[in-house]
Amino acid sequence: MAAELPFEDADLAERGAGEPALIVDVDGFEGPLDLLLELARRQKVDLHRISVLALAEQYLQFIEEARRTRLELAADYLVMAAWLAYLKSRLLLPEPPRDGDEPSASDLATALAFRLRRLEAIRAAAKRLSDRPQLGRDVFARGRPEPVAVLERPQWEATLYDLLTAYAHQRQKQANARVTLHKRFVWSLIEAREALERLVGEARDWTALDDYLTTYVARPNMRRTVRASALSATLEMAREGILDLHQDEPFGPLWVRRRDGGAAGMPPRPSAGEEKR
Amino acid sequence: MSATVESIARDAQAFAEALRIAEALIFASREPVREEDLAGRLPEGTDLRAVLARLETLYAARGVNLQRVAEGWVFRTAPDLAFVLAREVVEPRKLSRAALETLAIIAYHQPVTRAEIEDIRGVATSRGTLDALMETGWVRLRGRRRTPGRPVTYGTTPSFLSHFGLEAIDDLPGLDELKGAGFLSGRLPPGTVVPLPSDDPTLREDEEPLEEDLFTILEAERVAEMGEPLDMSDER
Amino acid sequence: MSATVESIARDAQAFAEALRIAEALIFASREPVREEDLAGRLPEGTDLRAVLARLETLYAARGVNLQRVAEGWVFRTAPDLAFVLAREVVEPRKLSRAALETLAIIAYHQPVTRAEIEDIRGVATSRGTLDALMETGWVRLRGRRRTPGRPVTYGTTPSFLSHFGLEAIDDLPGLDELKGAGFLSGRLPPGTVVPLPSDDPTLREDEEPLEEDLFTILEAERVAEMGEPLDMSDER
Repeated sequence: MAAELPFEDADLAERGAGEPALIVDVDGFEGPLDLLLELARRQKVDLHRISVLALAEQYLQFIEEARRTRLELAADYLVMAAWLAYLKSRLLLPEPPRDGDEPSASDLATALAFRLRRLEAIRAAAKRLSDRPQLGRDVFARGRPEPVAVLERPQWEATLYDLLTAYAHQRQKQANARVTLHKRFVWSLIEAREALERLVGEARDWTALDDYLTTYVARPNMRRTVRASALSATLEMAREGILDLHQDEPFGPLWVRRRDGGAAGMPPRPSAGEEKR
Repeated sequence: MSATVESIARDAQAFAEALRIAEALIFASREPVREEDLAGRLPEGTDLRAVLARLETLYAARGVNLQRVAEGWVFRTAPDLAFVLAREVVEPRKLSRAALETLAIIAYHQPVTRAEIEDIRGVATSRGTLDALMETGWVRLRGRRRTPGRPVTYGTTPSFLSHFGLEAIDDLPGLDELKGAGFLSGRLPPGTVVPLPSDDPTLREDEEPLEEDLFTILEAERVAEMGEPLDMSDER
Repeated sequence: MSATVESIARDAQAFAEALRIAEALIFASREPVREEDLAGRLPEGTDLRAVLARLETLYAARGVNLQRVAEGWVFRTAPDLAFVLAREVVEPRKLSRAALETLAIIAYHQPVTRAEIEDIRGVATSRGTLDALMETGWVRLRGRRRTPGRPVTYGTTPSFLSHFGLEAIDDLPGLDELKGAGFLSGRLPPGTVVPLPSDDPTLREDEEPLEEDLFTILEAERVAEMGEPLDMSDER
């Protein structure tokens, strides 16, 4: 890109790979504005003082020639040709009285010249940009960067909740691991039998076994062993013919009475609420 | 406040140490080092500006220069030594003239839409040109212009600045001339408002964010280029 | 052959240029640069040895040094600046359950010996667990228990309190509070006691000071761990 007017000949070669040429090239020009700019340059005058009329004529002439030798032109070029033909006719005719907002022919010519100058300016800027020292082309970065070493500083995470859970877990485990056997209070079968013999001796009628037991047993924690032993004792005593046993339903109250030829009959129906455990 | 001889000597030593640290930090890194990061590593109370200015001077005539680019400070080989070093590297892919021109328009006119690029160049921009630019990582989609059709706006990235050794977007060469001639004002007649290019990532008043992901946008742009959306049944 | 003033100046300039080139080449190279490669890039007739020696001197006191390694020459950041190039990353780490339990026991039962901790936990405490706890800075060695073997006693530090948001060690919940908050179930044997902890730094009656330095103590503890008499081999 060192040449002053690089696009005239070397342009096609510069098209980047992988960039499809969608534009129909007219002698390597990139669009009508590019062509116009080149034509303007050939006027060899400052772009501020180009003759737009002369430029329009040159453009139309160029297009005519191109159409004679080529099959087709990109539509852009034709649109521009039509517009320039219109502009040319407007510029040649005396300026009609201004009507409304429509721009005058000279406004249009100025606008075209402006666009050409702007394109040229941006091209110059592009060149200056690409002339700058570029990284990896003209200047180079550190080839062997030294990575920043990462030192890990652990930050311990633990919450009070974690701490207390851990402690409680430990203490609980410790407590569970140390099994203490309580001294068990057991009402022996013999005790039970003695007690029952004493109690039932007075009961000539059906009496619920539990009634005996609850009146006899004061301490609640003894109830289970008393009940178990008492049941065994009553069964034994029933076998020996000392007691009659009766139960209405599974888990129902157990009725007992002394068997000494007393009045036969069924025990009373338990009333509601009675014997609820 | 009278500084004793010792305290002067101490200051000088602290400054020399700060130089060494800054030098090591920037030297070791391939990427520009941000001033905040430097400040964080230098001893408390160091005059970072002075340290960097001194290093810049120290290295100005050397084979390796200290440079300020977009994101921070970086050591780069001196540009005049390109001829010795160039042999070493694979020739980077060259941008076509069209791509370079488009890049320049994006840089000087950003945020800019494709229609505006085409207006300046007077020719349709091929998808390939924009793709090639996006691939360089120097150009990004900024947002959408709040105009009918909500066209995508393009701008440059920090790596654009870094690649071309620019400190900020207003260091673009020839920016003043372009501005003075009214060439940055888009379609407006010269002499009205002269917008300056800005790669400030915050969107302008007339921009709105890109909501979709990049892929969707590029796809949409591609379809727009193709023209009418293809009939689905034709796709297979 | 007498060297004229100009030729001396010319030589000096050529040497300076060779310095710059060598500097840039070594800077930009991915690999250490071999002397043959340098020689090939430097102007004809350059005294490569002299260039490298000069560069080495130039950079000797800087933040970056020129170094000769096996394969060739490289720039490296000065070794004494390693600390600048290191970045500290705080890595959140969780305490193991064993460590947490041990910590809790130390907190509640301090001053406590290792044997006592093990008695409560019912398992041996690995050295690693105590090391990890010492590393947290939450646990310290208090003194020695005045019992046979003079075991070390452990306690907590002020940073333990601040980490767990406790104003004082007796803010640790007691038995009833632990039960109330559901940490402990009701099924505890009667007589379970959660001690009222105290981190008072003054040694207790049954404690005596640690005379030795920490290292010696930790070392001794380590040996103790290894090494109950080996004839207790049936433990394995």
